[in-house]
Amino acid sequence: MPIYSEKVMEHFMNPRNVGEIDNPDGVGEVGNPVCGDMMTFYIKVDDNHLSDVKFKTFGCGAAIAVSSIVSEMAMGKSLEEARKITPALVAEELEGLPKNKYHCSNLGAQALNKAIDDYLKKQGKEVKSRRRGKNEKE
Amino acid sequence: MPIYSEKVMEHFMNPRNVGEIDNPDGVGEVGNPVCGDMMTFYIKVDDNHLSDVKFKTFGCGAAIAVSSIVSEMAMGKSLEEARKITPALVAEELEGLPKNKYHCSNLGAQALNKAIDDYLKKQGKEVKSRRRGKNEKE
Amino acid sequence: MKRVYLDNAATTPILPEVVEAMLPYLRDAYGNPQSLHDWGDEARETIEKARGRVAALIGGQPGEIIFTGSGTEANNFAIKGLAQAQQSKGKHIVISAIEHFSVLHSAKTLEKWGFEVTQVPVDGYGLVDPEEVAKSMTEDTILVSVMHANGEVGTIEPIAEIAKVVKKMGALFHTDAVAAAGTIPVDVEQLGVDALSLAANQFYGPKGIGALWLKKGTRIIPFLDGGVQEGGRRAGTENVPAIVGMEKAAELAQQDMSSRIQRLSALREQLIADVSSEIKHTILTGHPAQRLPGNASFCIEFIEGESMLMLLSSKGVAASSGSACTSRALKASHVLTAMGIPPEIAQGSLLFSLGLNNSEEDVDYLVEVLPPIVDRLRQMSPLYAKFVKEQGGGK
Amino acid sequence: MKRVYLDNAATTPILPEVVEAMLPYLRDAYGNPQSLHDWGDEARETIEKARGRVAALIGGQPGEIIFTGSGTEANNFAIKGLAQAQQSKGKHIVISAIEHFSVLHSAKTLEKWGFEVTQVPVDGYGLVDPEEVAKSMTEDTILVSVMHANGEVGTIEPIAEIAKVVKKMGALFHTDAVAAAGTIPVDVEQLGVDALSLAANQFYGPKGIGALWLKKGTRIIPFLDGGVQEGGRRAGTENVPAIVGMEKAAELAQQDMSSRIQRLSALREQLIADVSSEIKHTILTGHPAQRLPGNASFCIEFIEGESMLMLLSSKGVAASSGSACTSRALKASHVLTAMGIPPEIAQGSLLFSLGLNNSEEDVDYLVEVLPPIVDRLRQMSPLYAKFVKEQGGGK
Ligand SMILES: Cc1ncc(COP(=O)(O)O)c(C=O)c1O
Ligand SMILES: Cc1ncc(COP(=O)(O)O)c(C=O)c1O
Repeated sequence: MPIYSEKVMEHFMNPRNVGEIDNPDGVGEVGNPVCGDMMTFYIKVDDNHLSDVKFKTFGCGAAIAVSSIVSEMAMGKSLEEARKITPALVAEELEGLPKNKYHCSNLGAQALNKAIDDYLKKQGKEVKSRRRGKNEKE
Repeated sequence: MPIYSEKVMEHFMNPRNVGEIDNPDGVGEVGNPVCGDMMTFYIKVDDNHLSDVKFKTFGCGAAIAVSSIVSEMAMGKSLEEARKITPALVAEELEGLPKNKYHCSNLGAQALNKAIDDYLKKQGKEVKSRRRGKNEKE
Repeated sequence: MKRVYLDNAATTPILPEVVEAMLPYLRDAYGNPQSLHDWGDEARETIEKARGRVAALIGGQPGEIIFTGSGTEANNFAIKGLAQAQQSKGKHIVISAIEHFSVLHSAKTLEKWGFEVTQVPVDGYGLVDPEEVAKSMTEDTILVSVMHANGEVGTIEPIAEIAKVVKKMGALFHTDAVAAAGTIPVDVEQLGVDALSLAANQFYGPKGIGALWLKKGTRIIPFLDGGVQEGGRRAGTENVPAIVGMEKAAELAQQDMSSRIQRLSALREQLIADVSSEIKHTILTGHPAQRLPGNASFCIEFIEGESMLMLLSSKGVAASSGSACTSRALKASHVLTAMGIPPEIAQGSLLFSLGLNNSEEDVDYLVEVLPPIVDRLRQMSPLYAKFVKEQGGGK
Repeated sequence: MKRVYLDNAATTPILPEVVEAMLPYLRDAYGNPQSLHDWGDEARETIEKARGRVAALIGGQPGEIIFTGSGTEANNFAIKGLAQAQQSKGKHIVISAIEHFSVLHSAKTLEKWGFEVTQVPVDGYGLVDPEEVAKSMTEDTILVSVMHANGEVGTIEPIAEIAKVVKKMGALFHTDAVAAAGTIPVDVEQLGVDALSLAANQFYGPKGIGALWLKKGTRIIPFLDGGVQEGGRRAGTENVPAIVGMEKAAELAQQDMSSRIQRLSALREQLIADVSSEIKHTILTGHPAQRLPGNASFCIEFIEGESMLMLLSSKGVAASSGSACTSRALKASHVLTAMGIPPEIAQGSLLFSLGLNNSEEDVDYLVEVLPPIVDRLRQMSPLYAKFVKEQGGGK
């Protein structure tokens, strides 16, 4: 009786969208290695939609599978839709998680949200920067 | 691993001298069924020697084997020699007894001693009786 | 020499199917259920499946079964663990006077820990009266434990009725079903208990494995402290082969229960009838009808149990006795004593417990060898001599 | 697929000779050692013979061995039973910080019962300093328990030295030798201890059987209350087949010990050398020399243990880890923590424990499959990415 569902195992063995994005539009980092898991999500946004999502994860099998499925669920979605990816949805999509691993599904959703926050913040910044004519320099 | 030695088993399976003596010269009864074991020894005395020893015993395997060996050890002995049959000697003769069965070897020696006491008491009585001329009547 | 095992109350043989079921787990499937790899996964799956089957035997849910190392451990766990978990509510415990030592002595330990224990008496059949239980309970009573069936005299207790009065008074109710589970129908729902002990070696499973069924939501303090096995409630590497053996034994017991009961009860009735008619001055102990199917327990007057066992053994027959001489402490069975049997009668205690590998022939053989043994010991017995004299004198 | 079991610290396979020795007692010789008949006599003889062999393994006397249902039970029994027996003399207990949970949590229970417990720290190798033990003891100290060897990091403690300081201070000394007995030479006389726990499933014997060796004359309060088995010190029907299994395993362990140690140590050195050279940023945990022959435990930096185990498992390799993610409670191993290993490093814990059925090929196979697994996880790891950037930046 493996502790994980087949879906978790499949995503763990073949995680989608592993990696970093050069010049990402947003980055979200949650957790820390002291607690056990750490995830970094990178996003590219095109026309208010997630045109690319990548991640790096330090952690258990669940953490890796959660990262993978969140990246897959988010890919192509509008920012508003992507915000609707809740921990419960993540766990459901993975056909369940052991009780003591639920926090991993939280982390995944949080990391994505943080990346979106980061993008929006940068957007605000960039808008502000543009006003200050800073963006043109780059 | 039987709890009893071969010697105990042999005496238990083939106890010597079981029974009563009609008109015994002495009778000794010890123990009681409430405590678990009860032994009655019957003796015949000829010329200060035990010419017959018989017993009846209610009790465990050890009690029966002890009775048997005590009767055997006592048979033919002078009263003084018979008195020297101690519980320790009985246990030794039986090639050992389980710890919690030592009291049985006590009982055997006691019963024999009581029978001798009884004989001596009766002897005294009879002497006394003779003096009162009572014995002649019987 | 013919060998007849009539001591199934001490331990039953293991059924060949049970040994077969265990073998793979003694040989190749040696994983630890806590391990995170294939060996561990397999072991985990194996014990979870077993949990379901064992639960089914007593009408419980898989999550309510906690495997233990014996019936004794299940009883220690239940009595000590439930009392400790409830001690803020009260410190009074009620047990019956005929509990197995594993309950009785656990309760004694609780007394040392500051709990108060009341023993409810039994009647001459060994029956506990639910009214007596009710009377013995106080505001402070947190736990009552009455055994389901007594292995020594066979009496089956009115557990459902006792449970009703206990629950009404708001205490927890545990039953030691070690002698009952797997032998007679036991259903925790119908019984209305909170906790129930069972052990595999009482129903043709292996030694070294028992279980505590604990009603969902019932708090208990672990007895064996350590790792997180059994949901953190019983530490120690799970005994996978033994658990599988218990599973198989439970499955077979459930499947064959009614036919087993029918067969054993018939043999028992034959044995009781024959022994009673062949041997005078024989008393049947325990309840005549409400008794375990294989249990035929007697007191044979004027003689002592151990010497009967030894002579029976010399004829190849295995039985047991509650006489003082057969106990390490040289005390007559507390069960017989609690039933009001006088000590000199209790000394003649003789228990035959029939099992699946006994036949009518075994009973016939017993009835052939027993009377001469009794005769021989009675001829040796000063008590019998007295009795005969008194009888003779009475003529 | 190749299957390589490198988790012998969790449980060892049972040797075929051991299973063979057990079979008769699972099949025909099913008697209860307490019974007064041939079946009982045989069972009693069997376990008494076994007691002698198990005692011989650790240099003890047969009468000093009390069989238990597990190593966990032996530890619960020792810690709780010795403390309770000594409590009139004092209420202070000393244990090491790296004890197995069955000692650690038993000590916690003692705290609830009003005892005081001091944990002695260990150094970076997991070694307990006898001086530290002496310092931690007071007038009130009645019991000290330090494990013989730690199964997680393999470190072997200086038990004889610790025993000396403990005995000087007049306290009892217990050692949990579950990971040591049957694996390395253990002699209670040379060690100078009062009590010692062992378990068969750590040396190719069955699960569900352990023993407490208790020096003659040492008082202990029973843990399992009930019948008079094991001299009244451990109640419950004796698990005859498992006891016989433990006997056989003990016999084989004693007989083959030096050759086993030689073989396993060589394999272990090969494994440690190869893993350390093939995988950068790998830390060997535990003492480099004073360690169990089969124990090769590491921390692999920048990645986490459970994910390594899962990928190893997909290659047929069984191992274990003390990472937080592999524990039910999501806490990193208290052993690694006590050794001062930072939590993010402890997350990369990976333990290979070699056993008798491992070969050089198994090690070669591991060294072939492990590096790509580590690589793959490091490629996924944000920590590794940071490290590489910092390294790159540092160039
Ligand atoms: C009613 C009852 N409870 C508990 C036990 C204890 O079982 P064990 O000695 O196997 O632990 C027995 C054993 O016969 C029993 O009959
Ligand atoms: C040192 C030590 N003590 C105690 C135990 C407990 O053993 P068990 O879980 O078999 O009861 C173990 C188990 O691995 C151990 O390594």
